[in-house]
Amino acid sequence: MNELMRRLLFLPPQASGFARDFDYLHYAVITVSMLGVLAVALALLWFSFKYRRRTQTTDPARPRPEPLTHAQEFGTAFGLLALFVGFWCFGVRQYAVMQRVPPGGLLVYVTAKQWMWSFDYANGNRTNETLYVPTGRTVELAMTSRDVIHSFYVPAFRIKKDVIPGRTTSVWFSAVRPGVYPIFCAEYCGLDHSVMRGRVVALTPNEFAERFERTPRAPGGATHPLAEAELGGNGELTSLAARGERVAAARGCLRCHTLDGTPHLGPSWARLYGHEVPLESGAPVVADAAYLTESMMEPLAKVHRGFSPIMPTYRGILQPAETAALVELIRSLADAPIQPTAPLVSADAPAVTLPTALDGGIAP
Amino acid sequence: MTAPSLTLPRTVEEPPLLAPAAPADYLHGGGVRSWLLTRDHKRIAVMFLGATSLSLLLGGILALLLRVELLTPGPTIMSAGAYNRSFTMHGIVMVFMFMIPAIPTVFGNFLLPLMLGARDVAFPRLNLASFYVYLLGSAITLTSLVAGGADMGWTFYVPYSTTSPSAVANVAFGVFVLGLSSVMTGINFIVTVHTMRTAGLSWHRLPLFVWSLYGTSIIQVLATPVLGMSLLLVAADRLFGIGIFDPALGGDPLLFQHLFWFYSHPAVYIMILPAMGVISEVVCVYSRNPPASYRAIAYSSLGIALVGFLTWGHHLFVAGMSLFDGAVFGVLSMFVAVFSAIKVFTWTATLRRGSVSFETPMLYFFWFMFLFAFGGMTGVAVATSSLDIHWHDTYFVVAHFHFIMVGGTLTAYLAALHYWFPKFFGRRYNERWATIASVTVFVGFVLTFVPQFLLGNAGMPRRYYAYPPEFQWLNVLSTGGASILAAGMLLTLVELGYALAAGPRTERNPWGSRSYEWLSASPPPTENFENELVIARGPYDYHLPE
Amino acid sequence: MERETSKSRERAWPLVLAWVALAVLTSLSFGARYLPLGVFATPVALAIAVAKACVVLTWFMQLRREATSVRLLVWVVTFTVVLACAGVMGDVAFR
Amino acid sequence: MEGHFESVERKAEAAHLGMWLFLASEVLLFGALFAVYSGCRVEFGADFVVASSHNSIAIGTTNTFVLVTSSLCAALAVHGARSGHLRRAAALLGVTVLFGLAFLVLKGVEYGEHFQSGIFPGSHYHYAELPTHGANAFFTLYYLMTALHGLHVTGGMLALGVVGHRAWRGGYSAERHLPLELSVLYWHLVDVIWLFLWPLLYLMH
Repeated sequence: MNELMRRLLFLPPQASGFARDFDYLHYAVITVSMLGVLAVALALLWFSFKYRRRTQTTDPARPRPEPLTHAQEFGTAFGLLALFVGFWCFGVRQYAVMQRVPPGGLLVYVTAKQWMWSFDYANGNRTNETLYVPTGRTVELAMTSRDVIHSFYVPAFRIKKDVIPGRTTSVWFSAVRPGVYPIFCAEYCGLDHSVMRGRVVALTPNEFAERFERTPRAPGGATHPLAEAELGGNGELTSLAARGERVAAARGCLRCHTLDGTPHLGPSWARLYGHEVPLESGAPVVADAAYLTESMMEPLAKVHRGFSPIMPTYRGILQPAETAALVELIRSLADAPIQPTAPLVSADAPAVTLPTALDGGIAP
Repeated sequence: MTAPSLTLPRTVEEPPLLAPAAPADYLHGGGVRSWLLTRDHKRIAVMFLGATSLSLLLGGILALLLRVELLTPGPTIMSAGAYNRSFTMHGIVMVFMFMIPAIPTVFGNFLLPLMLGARDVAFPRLNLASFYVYLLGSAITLTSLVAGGADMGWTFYVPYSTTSPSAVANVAFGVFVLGLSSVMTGINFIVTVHTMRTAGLSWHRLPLFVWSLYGTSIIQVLATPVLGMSLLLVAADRLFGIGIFDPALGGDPLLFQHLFWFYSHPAVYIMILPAMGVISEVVCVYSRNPPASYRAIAYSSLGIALVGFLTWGHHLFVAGMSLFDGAVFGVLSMFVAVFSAIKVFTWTATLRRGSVSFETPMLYFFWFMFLFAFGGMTGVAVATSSLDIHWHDTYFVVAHFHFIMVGGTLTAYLAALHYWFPKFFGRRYNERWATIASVTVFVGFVLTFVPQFLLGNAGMPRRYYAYPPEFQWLNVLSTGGASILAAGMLLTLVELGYALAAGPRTERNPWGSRSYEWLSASPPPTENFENELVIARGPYDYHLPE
Repeated sequence: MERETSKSRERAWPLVLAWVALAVLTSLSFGARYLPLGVFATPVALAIAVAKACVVLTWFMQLRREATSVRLLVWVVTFTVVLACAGVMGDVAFR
Repeated sequence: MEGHFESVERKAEAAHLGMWLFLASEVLLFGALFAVYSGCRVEFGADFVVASSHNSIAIGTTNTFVLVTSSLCAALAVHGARSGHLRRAAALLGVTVLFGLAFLVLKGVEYGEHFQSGIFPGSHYHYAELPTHGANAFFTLYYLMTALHGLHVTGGMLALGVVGHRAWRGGYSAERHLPLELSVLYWHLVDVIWLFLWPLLYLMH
């Protein structure tokens, strides 16, 4: 039945964990909709046959048909509303499943630019256009764009999410079986929008570990030369977290943040990722890729409680690849040992003044 | 609002029938100058008919070019750049120069005063100004063609639209000016409905077309300025770099999407509400029946106008909007669907115990019902948040809004054109040819867009110049359908053109309608009615002898 | 002609009183600027602005005289603007 | 004179409703900017507060008093016109226009001060004391909103000038002065919008 409906509706294969559930809702909604249309069409046909005009001359005055009663009107309205809201209930539950990324998956950083996808892995690999993932494991994509809005779309996984410059958006999936699945850019992004395509290659966990995780170089795509140049590296491939350390040093992050849990002007990066951060204003947030990116771009938006709002913005200064490297560095420190006696904020933290423009100020 | 008085005698004081040699109707008399400077709502309507038809022609030719390009997976007849510019222009022309203005400015202008028993709209000079502002806006928009075209899509999404190396600013200014024309018409109509109703014409005796125009006008007045401002911001960003939406300057590109859809979702109802009004009139006339529920149709027009403002966020489900907003906008979108569904049921029930005949406008009513119900139900489907993830920005959405906007608005527009043709020009069209054209349009339409639903399911994103080869055969089907649709439209043009030039003269009220616009001569004299009209019955009282 | 005659009998002092009210509210708002209101500063300032707008609408623009439809319009416009702002804020705040 | 309207009252009613609808669409035009402002305010919170304190609260408050008083003059002008004192109405409108001019001059002074310290909108912004994107966004919005409002002030002054001139020349009577009433309605709207711009752009802390 599932297979029949899927083929009838021309849907791609169900290659992700939630694709089948999504499709069941799809079948239900479409079937109910088409039955509704059919009912309207049949009623129209029946009425126009039964009440067709029989004489061409003006027909004599007929009794005025009774208008619909309030009960009929409101009954129809509420019945329909119940049906539609029923769709919504199922839809929004699935929507929430897709929006909330389960923790502990494989994190891959996606950078979109006109008109190419590139993927950065924690071990320092970078591929263009082809995303390698293991089957049966949650894969989280932390995505950002270098230029305009793109949209990451894998029809076989039933996932789609806009990729926005200056922000990190997340999407997740787990591939159910090995295979090659096309990636499309779904948000119009200029001249070569329609050829901004890629593919997801799902490998069995063993094959993935063997072919991909051990070798530092990607099996298919070449390492992007620009990535190294941007990071000021010497060309040798290192893990993304190591690149993050270099970025942190070069961009002056380490002047305020530490990597070992020692408190300083800013929160330490040790044991930060995935933990709850108490905020100066309002409820705590979990430090994920989106929050960390936001904190680099808009540091004053959600200030860690106990720290002065002194961090300048890095928007327009940090490249997307550098942001990814920093996030990966912080993520690699998620379980780092922390000095148990260290107070959250040292009482004698030196008074600081608002720093003036960073090197070169904000982008002109 | 006063309730209809039931105690009044149910008779109508009608003007005497005009003799064939009666004083000239509105079409005759005066030279070109008297047309160009006219304040007569009927002449303005006819000028709008000409202008919006040209827009439809331009948009249609572009659509056909796009479909031809998509015959093969790779380049067919144009480059990727030309394709992007063509679909942008197709969208801009169709949405802002045809769909939004067409029915209100042509049929609304012509019929609103007639349906109210008035001599003209409340502000005739403003009405003429609205026409010239429309021309000016269209001209500015079309200058982008001379400047090499604009390629940002009709949605103007930043930051692409602020960085695109094409004539985006021309289009932004043009659409801003077109919006001004829209606001002017909206204000005029609302004031007209409030102040120009003739004696005895209470709110509950208004023809349903008036209610739908009233709802449309509310949206035009309240939503259009928001779009105008957001487009000015895009233009300003391109010219001076204000950076409000530019991420590199700390701006937020999603803010633009909010503003854009705050107008553009209600704008969907600007397009469809007048169409619903036309359909309400047509179904009653050709089934010789009052609407199954006047209330339901009238108040759901207002409901759509107001709730339509609460649903814009469903265009942002995959745009990185918060889960909270996603849930809220999802459920609100379901509410607005209920109003439309109620209308569908009421129209269907209107045929019951009627006397149904099958002239061309009624055929269009059937096409409308089928296409609108289909398009509307797929609308409910795409409003279901999790399903929208797969469908968003694919051909499924393209097919969905074409079903609503073309299947709904265009068929209603054609129904109106045929139904009120005798009223406009005093001539009859040829029923046989019109029927052939109508069936051709329907078949072509279904064949064009049903394959597009399937393409969307299969995952083909919209605005794709090149596509994977496995999508080809559905695209070929769609292009085939588009050529049949084009043939049907061409046939309509020829058939109505012939009727305009040489159709047989008609009597005052060829369809036996009870609506008030038929109480004046066809075509009406400049003053609309010989004597002041006093209304003593409803517009759908088919149970009374005429 | 009722409209015209009732107008000519009207007195000017309510207008002056309205101006006094506006001046007082403006001073109040100015003073509130220097109070430690914390997160309530903006809501208080906006509430005073709404009060002032009501004064202008009621006495200067004479909304009372206008038809019911105009009063309804004022509500619809207020609602629409608040809605636009709230929808945008809701998204930015919760994402 | 009444055109196709059945009576003077009907014509006045139609004109008033039309004017109010026009004002409604004007409010929504500003409403778009208010929506952008609220979005940015949530996004940049603290930056906005810091940036707003760089606006001259003295000039802002003075301008509020100027506009409120001008509104009183305009309302008194309508009152005068209704009771047949057309000359007095014209003079009051003249005073209103002068207040409007004062408003614009003060605004110009403020713009000048901002320009001197490098506060320009958008990408031209280079104010060293507040290098944040939030401050940049705040001042861009400040310019957009006040410039649009300034355009409306100018338009209102022109309209009041024209009807004031006509009232002085005896073009109106106690019964017929619709353009005067409508122009004054427009002027009041310009005032109302400023009542909201003032706290949003000057009073945060």
